[in-house]
Amino acid sequence: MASVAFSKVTKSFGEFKAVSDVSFDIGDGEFVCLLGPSGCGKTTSLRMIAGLETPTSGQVMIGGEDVTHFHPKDRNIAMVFQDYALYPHMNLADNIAYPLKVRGEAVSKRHARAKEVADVLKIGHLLDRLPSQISGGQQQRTSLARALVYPAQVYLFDEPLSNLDAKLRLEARGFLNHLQRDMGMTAVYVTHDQAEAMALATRIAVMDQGRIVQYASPIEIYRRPATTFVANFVGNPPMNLVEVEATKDDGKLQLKADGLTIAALPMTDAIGTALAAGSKLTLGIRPEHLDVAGAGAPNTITAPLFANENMGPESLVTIDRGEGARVTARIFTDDHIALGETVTLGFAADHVHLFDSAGKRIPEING
Amino acid sequence: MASVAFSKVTKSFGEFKAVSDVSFDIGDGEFVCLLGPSGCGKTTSLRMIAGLETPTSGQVMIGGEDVTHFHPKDRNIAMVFQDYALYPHMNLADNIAYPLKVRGEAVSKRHARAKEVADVLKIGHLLDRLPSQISGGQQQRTSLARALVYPAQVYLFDEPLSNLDAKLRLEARGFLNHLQRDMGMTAVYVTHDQAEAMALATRIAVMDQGRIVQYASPIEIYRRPATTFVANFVGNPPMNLVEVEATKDDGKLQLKADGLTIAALPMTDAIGTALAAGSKLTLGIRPEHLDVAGAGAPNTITAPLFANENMGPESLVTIDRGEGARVTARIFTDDHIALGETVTLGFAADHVHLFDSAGKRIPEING
Amino acid sequence: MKFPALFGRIAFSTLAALIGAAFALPLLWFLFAPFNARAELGLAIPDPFTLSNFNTVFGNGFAMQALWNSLIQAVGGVILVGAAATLAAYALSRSSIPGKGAVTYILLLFSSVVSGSAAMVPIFLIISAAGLMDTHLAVILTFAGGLLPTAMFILRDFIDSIPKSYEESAMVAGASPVQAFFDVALPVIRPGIVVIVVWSFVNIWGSFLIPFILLRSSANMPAAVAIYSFYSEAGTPVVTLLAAYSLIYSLPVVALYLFVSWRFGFRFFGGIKA
Amino acid sequence: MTTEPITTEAKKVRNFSLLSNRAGAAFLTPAGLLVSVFVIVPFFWVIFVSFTNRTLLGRTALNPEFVGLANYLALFDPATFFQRGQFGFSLILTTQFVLASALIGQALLGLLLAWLIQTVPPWIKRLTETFVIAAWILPEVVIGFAWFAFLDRDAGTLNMMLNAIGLPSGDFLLDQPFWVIVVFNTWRGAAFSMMLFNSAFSSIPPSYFQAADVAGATSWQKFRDIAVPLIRGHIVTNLILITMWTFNTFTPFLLTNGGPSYRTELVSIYNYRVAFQDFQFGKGAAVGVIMMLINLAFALVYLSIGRKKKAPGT
Amino acid sequence: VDLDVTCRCVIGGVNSATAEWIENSVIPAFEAANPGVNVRLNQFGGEDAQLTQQLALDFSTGAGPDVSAFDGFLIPSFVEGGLLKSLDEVAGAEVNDWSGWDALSEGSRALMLYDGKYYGIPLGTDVRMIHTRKDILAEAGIDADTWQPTSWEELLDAARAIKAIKPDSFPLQINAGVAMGEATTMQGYWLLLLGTGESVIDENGKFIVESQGILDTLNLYKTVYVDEKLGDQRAQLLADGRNRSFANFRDGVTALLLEGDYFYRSVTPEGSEFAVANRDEVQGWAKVPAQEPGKGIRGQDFVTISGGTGFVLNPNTDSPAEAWAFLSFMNEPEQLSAFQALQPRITARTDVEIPDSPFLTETSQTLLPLTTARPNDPNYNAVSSEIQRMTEAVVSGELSPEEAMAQYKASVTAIVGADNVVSLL
Ligand SMILES: Nc1ncnc2c1ncn2[C@@H]1O[C@H](COP(=O)(O)OP(=O)(O)OP(=O)(O)O)[C@@H](O)[C@H]1O
Ligand SMILES: Nc1ncnc2c1ncn2[C@@H]1O[C@H](COP(=O)(O)OP(=O)(O)OP(=O)(O)O)[C@@H](O)[C@H]1O
Ligand SMILES: [Mg+2]
Ligand SMILES: [Mg+2]
Repeated sequence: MASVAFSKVTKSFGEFKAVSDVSFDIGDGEFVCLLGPSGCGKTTSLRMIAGLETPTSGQVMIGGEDVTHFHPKDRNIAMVFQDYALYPHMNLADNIAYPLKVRGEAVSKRHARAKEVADVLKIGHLLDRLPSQISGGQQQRTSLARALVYPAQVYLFDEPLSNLDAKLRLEARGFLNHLQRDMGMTAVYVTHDQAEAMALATRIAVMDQGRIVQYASPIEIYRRPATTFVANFVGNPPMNLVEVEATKDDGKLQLKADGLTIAALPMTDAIGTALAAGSKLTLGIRPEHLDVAGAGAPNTITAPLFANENMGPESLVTIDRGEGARVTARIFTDDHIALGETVTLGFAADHVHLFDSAGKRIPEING
Repeated sequence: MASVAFSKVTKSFGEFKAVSDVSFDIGDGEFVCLLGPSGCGKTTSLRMIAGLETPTSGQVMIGGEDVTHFHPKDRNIAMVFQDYALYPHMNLADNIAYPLKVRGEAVSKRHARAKEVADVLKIGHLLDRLPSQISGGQQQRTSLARALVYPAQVYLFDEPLSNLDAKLRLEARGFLNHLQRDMGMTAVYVTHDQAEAMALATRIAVMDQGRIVQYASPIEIYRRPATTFVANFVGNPPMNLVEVEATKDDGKLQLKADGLTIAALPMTDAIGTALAAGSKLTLGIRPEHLDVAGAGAPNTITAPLFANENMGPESLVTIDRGEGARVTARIFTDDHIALGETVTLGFAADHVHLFDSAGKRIPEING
Repeated sequence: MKFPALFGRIAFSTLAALIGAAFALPLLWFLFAPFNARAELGLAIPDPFTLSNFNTVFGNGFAMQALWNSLIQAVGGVILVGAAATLAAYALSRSSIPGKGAVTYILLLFSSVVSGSAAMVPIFLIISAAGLMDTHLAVILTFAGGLLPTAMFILRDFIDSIPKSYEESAMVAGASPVQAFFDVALPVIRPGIVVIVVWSFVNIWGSFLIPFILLRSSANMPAAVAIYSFYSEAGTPVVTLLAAYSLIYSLPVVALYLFVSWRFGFRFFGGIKA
Repeated sequence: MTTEPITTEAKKVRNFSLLSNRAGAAFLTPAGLLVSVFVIVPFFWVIFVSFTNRTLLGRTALNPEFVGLANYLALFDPATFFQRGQFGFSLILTTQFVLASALIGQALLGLLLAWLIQTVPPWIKRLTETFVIAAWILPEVVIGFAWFAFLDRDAGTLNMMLNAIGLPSGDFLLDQPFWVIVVFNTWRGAAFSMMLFNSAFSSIPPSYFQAADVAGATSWQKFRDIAVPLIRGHIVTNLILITMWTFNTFTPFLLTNGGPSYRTELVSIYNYRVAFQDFQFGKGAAVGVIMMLINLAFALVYLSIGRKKKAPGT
Repeated sequence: VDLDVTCRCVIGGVNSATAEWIENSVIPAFEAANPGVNVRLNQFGGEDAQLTQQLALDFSTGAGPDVSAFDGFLIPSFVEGGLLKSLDEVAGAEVNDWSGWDALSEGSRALMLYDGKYYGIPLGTDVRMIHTRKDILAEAGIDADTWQPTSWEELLDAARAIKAIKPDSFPLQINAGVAMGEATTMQGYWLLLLGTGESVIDENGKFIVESQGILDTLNLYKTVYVDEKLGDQRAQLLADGRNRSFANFRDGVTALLLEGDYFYRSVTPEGSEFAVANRDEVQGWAKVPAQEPGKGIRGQDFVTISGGTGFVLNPNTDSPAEAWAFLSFMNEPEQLSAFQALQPRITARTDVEIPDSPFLTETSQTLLPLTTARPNDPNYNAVSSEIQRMTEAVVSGELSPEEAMAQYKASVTAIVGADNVVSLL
């Protein structure tokens, strides 16, 4: 196992900068998720660690060594691909043992090792099948086995679960979580599924347009998203963001928006600085912190109902504030909620997030 | 809009029966999801409604008319394909307007209508792009627009969202939900994602190996799954199933399993019948009905911890009872739960499901 | 470690470039000879540079007419092969006609006999019986028949690799099978058809034997035959004219290839596999 | 299901397919007619004539006699079979020619080229491709002549180059005619294999190769372990086509006329000589039929190899 | 009435003269004289053998041009195949009344004669000789103007003398091999064979398949190409060998070349590809000697052989009268004179002058009396191919003359049957 670091790494494709001046450190034994929307540069970053792309500028370090220009085969890494990249013409044993084959191991030895790993991953009984003859979940574990069959310094995962159906994804996620705790491997894991990142990572790097916008632990990212972008990306459904007009009134902060009633908030220095830059702030409330409220409650948002989806143990109630601005509440109840045409959702003041006009988080008084 | 019905429909491919003797009714304006694991015959059923497969035996009715041997074009249906099947050589406008073209509409009229639908779906500004020049989510909406551009009797969807990423999927799902309430269309929707089915359907047909195992409303399926198969398929994470040894003791039902403590349950006739067939029952508890409990609580399951995933507003705690038998609790808390090596999960007796040795649900006393 | 990776890439590039150069070598002569007043088989920079050979060739009415004839026959043949092969390959791929799998293989084998000189006589007799001797149509039909098995073989594999959902969605939308074919399938198959078109054009354009057996009047002869007019009775080639005419004669196929690869991309899109 | 399926009585139940059998038949008609008239009829004519002594000129031109297997027996006459200018000789020659120029030459070179151009800079790829394809598409009369000039002993481009690097001139057409036509045919036909394999390679997901990169494989290992096994279907098709084409190719005739002294008389050239220089149609037809049987044998071998290797585990 | 005429000639091609003659002279004149008849010329661009194929196929299906150029030696095989009919059968008895027949020399009339019937009108004939490079002979100390070998040995001696001073040259060219086609038989093998007093066919019409003459001829080839390298072996073996032999002559590599008058007429004139510079000075000719004086056929000291071409009528022509009218018209003296103006050659008719060509006048006067015609045999064509193969086997050094002759014997026997061959050994 080894640490990984990016130092001012930029990768351009022609004019286009897929990754811009990114620096970060991944400690030995850490499990870091790269999280971000499609096209934000996650895969490109991962591939630079693997050596499948060469940075336009900057250095990539593994275990303290500058490997920027090393060939992938000389980096001693293991990688799991989104499409698994299992070789359809080899049976599972040969697939799993392939890295050992190219390392020149004898047939008997490498098959023994493949069996060992496969047993751990509960696919030991399938070794003579072809990839096309096993299920998606088993394929996923095979590709994992191929990565684990030899001792690598760093394990790289490029959306390894995104091709699995919901149930298998959950199962595989649990398995990876377990593995990480057991092996203490250094891993970099690319995903655009925030639930996966939350469940697996020791730290998450949220990326947007080739840059890292927040690099912190899952809880931190969930509780204190650094920007509206992060807030909107993490959480399922994501945080509701409401544009508000802020005024300082009587030493308190007054927020105004259509359908919104909210008690005045205490002023802080940070809010003052933010207000100086512009009076349009963004109010954020996570869906799970909203509930159906009576019309007269103190902190509420009211708008016509857009969708009301019951999904067993929970319901999603969405209201439409017009022009695509929707607010969703996630309510933990296993019964259908009867609602009228117009719905009022209530929240507690201490669950409120505030962002300045540039979308940056305004720190809480106690934050 | 029209109703749809299958009457004793069987479809064989050679020896293999992809769909076996299936009958069901879909009322006018209903939104029915076909839910089931891969290969269970969902797509085949849908294609028989569309006329893209001909049943080996049985009848398919649309709007009360026997259409079993009608050509697809004579059925007046609309269908969204899993791979979208957008024509790569036509721009979006032509793609969307194609059904109108084959209906002989004038160019100007059909383009006006395409624009109308595209605007509703927020792709109006892309109409002169080719499918290869737009994102996956936009492709999905284009294929939806093509289905919505003309008034069809029945709308068919074959896993239309499975190629989208989590965020887009959520968004598109909300959109479909809204559309359904607006248009009141008759729709048959194939998916293997239970969350999608739960969120969208008025009724769900759960399929397994070419047969329908339960056909009921989402809430009913969530609350009273007809078999262990359904119980295990619906819910995220799915219901925990624990094999128990049942004995009648003192007019009460005693259940025994490793690590399980449970108070004796009242006997019912149904339980008596089930016991007569075999003493191995299956106990089912949904993850959201489990919580971390003290070691001495009445109804508990105890086993070593397997995984502990915090995901922001909720945590999944999984314990491993050996041989792959895991039990997961879904706990709504936004903090990391500190746990020891061994964990005890508690539940309330009235959240317990019971299945007989053949996997069939044993009705509750009050059910 | 930095270097091996780079070296590998350089070695690959060099090797590829060398092979490319080796392929170009035999053709170099053609770039020089036509511009030489007096060409030898040797490679010589034209000195003095002259276009007189081209003047002579352009002044040769028979040779020019022959190019036009080649064009008529090649274009006619290509259209027929393209259309018939597309329809047939589509049927072989999409319909459930029994035994369709074996058909193309068998035809392919039959065509291996017929492409040899052994079958020239029956083909002559057939064309003669049909009263088509010495017509462009005779050449066009014969080529179409001979090229079709391979064209169908290539195109069927290509169509097999295209998702059926294109046509299915068209039919669900209300299109008849014929509409679905023309509106949707045909445009999607086009890259495959393009390959067939180039391939059959090249075949017809360069072929000597069939037009030779089936045509009589010099007014109908294609360039492949006409080029022999630059040989004497004893086979004495007028090298310079031959080279000039060869160059002119080659241009259409090269132009077609360049056009097609620029406009559509000339490659077997994942098609053709057993 | 326990109920009898007889309930679906004999009403005309047609299973839906994208193209109904009737439309399919209509689609097949134009090609079917052309192929019947210009391939199938001549095919049977050739078989029929191979049992007669039909000639173009002389007494048996208009009144050929049925001679049974005489033509075949004459071709396989053990006394002369292996003599130069006899059928057996050209058959062996052709087999060597197919092995060397189609299987080793075209297929291997095409494979190598296709592999190389996956990774080289686009302009090299474009240029190399263009030259290779030019060799394939130029009319055969033209390239026949080009090669003639290329190989000329006195002033040919090849000898000029050899001299330039201090090697003596070679009289290739006279001394090494067989290898000349092998190289020639390789040059002429490599483009097809290259394009086919190129498309085959690009149909392999790049992640397969990247996974191998990460696992530590060298370029050769990737080629051997991943690329080649994955395009086996394409290889079989390619071998069937190029074997057939090479077996039937007549183009080397333009270079050597089958000589000197039969050293390049391939079966197709032998066939031409028998049918069109000696005007013995019956015998020529017999040659044609045997050529087809050999093609058939090749095709079956390839197909069975292609199938067999796929078999394990299935 | 429409008439089609085919010749192996293309305007702008190498046989331009014939094509121009027919197109610009014969057709306009004929059409003027016969209103209502349209004549179209098909200019055939392929090889001789290919024209043969076409005509055979066409005649067998009742198609083909009404009037066609035709090589005399093919007449028997066409007639035997039922593909050709005599002129009077096609166009009626008045054919025999044509005034031109009397103007044809005996020898040239035979060119289109088979079984006593005329199948066409001969256009011209040719003779074969040794073409010499006087400048080279002079260099080797031979008086080129008077040099006339009287035996094979003298011919070889001259070649050896040249080889001695120019070791890289190939002084002597006697055609051999398959690539040369009919030129091997007519300009090479047969010309030599006649010098041994034999021919390809004996007086009973049987093919001679074993004889001392064959062996001697093959041995001469062996001497020239294998043992002493007096000739350019490559030129006999390579596909374009005949051109190489012409180029050798042009370049002075070859000084003695056995060819027909065609070589002088068409190959070496100024402006052609193989033009010999300063031709009037440096190019001469000599008679082909017999093996020994008096040993030649019919006891001759010198030998030569003639072939000839003419035009025939399609047996299935729709308008036989017009076709015949055209055929005879083109063979009237005015038209033949017009042809001579374009390209002088030896005509079949004695009443047509060869204008202004001392070479043709001289050679035809000297050699026509000595000449021999090819036999009228339907199998000649196939046997000729075997002759080419036999010579090739020898000049390539692959087979000894004896072995080559044995193979020849086997092949010819297979073609014509054991009854039609004879051995003189
Ligand atoms: N080889 C390439 N050439 C040009 N542009 C590229 C290349 N590879 C990636 N890009 C561009 O770089 C950007 C980042 O790509 P990258 O694959 O890293 O995104 P990602 O974050 O992995 O997205 P996804 O979630 O869709 O996989 C994208 O806009 C992509 O179009
Ligand atoms: N044309 C066919 N020929 C043979 N078998 C078929 C054919 N189409 C489907 N099947 C088989 O029928 C079964 C049901 O297929 P179907 O496509 O309906 O499954 P599905 O429920 O849609 O699965 P998925 O979720 O993977 O799409 C599968 O086992 C499949 O292999
Ligand atoms: Mg990616
Ligand atoms: Mg499906």
